[in-house]
Amino acid sequence: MLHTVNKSPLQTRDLDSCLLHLEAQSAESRLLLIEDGVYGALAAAPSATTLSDLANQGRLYVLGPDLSARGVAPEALIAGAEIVDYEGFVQLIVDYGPHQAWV
Amino acid sequence: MLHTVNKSPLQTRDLDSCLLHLEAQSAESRLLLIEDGVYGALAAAPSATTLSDLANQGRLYVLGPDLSARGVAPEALIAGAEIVDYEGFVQLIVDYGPHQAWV
Amino acid sequence: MNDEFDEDAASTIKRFMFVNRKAPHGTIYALEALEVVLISAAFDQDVSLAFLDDGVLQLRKGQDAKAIEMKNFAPTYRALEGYDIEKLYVERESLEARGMTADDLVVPVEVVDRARMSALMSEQDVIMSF
Amino acid sequence: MNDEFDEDAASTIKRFMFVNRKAPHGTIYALEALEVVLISAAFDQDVSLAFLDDGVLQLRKGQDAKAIEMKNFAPTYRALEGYDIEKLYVERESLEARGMTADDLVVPVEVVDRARMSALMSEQDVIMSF
Amino acid sequence: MQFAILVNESPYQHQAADSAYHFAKAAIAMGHRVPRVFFYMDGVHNANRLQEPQQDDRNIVQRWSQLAADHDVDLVVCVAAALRRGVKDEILAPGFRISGLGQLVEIGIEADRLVTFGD
Amino acid sequence: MQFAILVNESPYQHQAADSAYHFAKAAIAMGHRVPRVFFYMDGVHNANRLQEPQQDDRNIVQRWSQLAADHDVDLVVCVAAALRRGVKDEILAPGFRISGLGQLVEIGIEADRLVTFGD
Repeated sequence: MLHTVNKSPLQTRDLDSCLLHLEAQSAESRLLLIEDGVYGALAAAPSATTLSDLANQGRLYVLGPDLSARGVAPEALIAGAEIVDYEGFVQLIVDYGPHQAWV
Repeated sequence: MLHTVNKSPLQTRDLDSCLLHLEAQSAESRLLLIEDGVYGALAAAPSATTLSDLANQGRLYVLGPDLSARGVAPEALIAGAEIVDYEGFVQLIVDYGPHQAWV
Repeated sequence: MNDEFDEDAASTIKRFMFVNRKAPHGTIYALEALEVVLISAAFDQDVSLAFLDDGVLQLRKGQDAKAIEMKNFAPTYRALEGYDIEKLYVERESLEARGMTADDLVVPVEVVDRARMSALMSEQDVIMSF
Repeated sequence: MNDEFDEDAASTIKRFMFVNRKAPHGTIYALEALEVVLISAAFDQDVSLAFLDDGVLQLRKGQDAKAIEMKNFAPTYRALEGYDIEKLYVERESLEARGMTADDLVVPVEVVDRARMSALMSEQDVIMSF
Repeated sequence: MQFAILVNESPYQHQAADSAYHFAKAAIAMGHRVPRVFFYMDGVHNANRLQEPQQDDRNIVQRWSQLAADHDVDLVVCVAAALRRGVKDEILAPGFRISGLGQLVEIGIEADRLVTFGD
Repeated sequence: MQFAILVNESPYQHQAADSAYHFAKAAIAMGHRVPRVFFYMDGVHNANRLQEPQQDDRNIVQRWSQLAADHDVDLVVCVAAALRRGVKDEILAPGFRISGLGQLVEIGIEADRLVTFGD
């Protein structure tokens, strides 16, 4: 399945909860950070440690247009996070759906 | 001043931030929990330890109608939290305003 | 799953999960989620409800939303059984973080741990998150 | 402060603080807060802006909201000086938690620690929180 | 005392409009005045007279209109926020008027307290 | 593939409506189909044709109408959510129609994927 988180992890606990559930799932589940959720992938964010494991497994994606809008350069992200555009978002749902939005 | 927090501390970090700032203020500042913020006053909630100090100083208030709506009995709250109704809310703003909403 | 949008599709049985993660009353999510659940009963799908994080608070006993002039919809969860919606999963860790147990809830539910909740989610065809 | 709603009231000078705690673009709060700030300039009050928590992200350099077809309003913070709005306070702890420093911001600001931010808040007559 | 109230969220979706209303009513019941409620951001949707809530639910827009009629409360909807969201004179409920953001700053200056309700 | 899309928040206030639109456009550009977008909760405000955003901003309602016209997307507004919030036929933009919640469940069954955008 494809999980999306759209809130900043410094403002809400949605990313925390999503990660706890994702860990218990098979390697076929993926996480895409969108909207204010993209701040979670900042190497400097408190969420970096937990997310790094996921990124190293190739299971973490970040929506590029939302990064650009927020002035977050790819170099500021944790290593291994893959940046995708909206077509990449669609493809993730094709490949890994159903979609679970951690709204 | 009178601070209000209207989000559950188990969902967002607004109460955390409010408390860090309130600690640095004079004893004349007060905190009122409203809407989903009232869950923060549950004795069982992770916020209980920090809030207890404030409650012991007589600086913590909880909006009663919002507690009733959510099925939270007064006995479930941390000791020292004072329950007020909407008129109590108004009086707090009269006595301690300006109002800072941690929305 | 069908790649074509054909008339047979309506006869497919899918596993539908309604995921509830928000507290009631502060926002309308809980109430309007319940309205979709009730409608879904008419479609003969395999429907389940998941309550986790602040969503478990939706089922808390003793809610009196009339205190803030709102609709008291908590009793409606008890009506779900009459619509043959019987799979209500509540996450144990979420209850515990709020000092609650199954006894504090308005309906009988199946309390599951987080790992089981995660597994249930990944077995669905359609997830509606509220 | 006046207990009566009289005509003299408009000539009072008050300390107005606009408190910004949300990230830009995910919600409209940052943009519409800035619109009030600009209007407030016409009223000759003692206006200041506070940026804390995710609010510091509003001032981050390099934002290109056109990437999501939204308005690029970050440059407008630079226009505030022309409206004689010069008190921009940014909380140090909030910057640090996001790996940022004053160099990462689109405008010159006064970086203050949390204790100072708390004190500034308590010195205001009117706080608008966005 | 004079209380100005700011509402930044839409009715029904968030409790903000309810809390603001109950606060205003309580203040008036205590002998205070609420000279103005300012509706900003999604708060402008509070002014839409086409609202038809279910029979057993509260009618948020009618409550505001009644409050304005009974206690001379000035219900101001921000013009910029309202245009963006499609709230115009043709769908405005009684007691509401559309005006500029200056009305918010002005009441912030004139009232003794400004109380904010948002999300 | 067939993508059904659910939008639960109002335009402008939250990014949800923007994200949903960009997702739908990308899916169609890739050769997929978006048979229906369902607007629920405050998402119903997306259908209000009275919206007049500023010149330099995107027009969210027009974007939806255009998408419907160009790619045969069924834009359905939930009747119960819309009544409560004052979104009625008289202010409905082209391409939108008001119908029941059953239309959401139905498309959830018929489409290959349901994608949700909310707050």
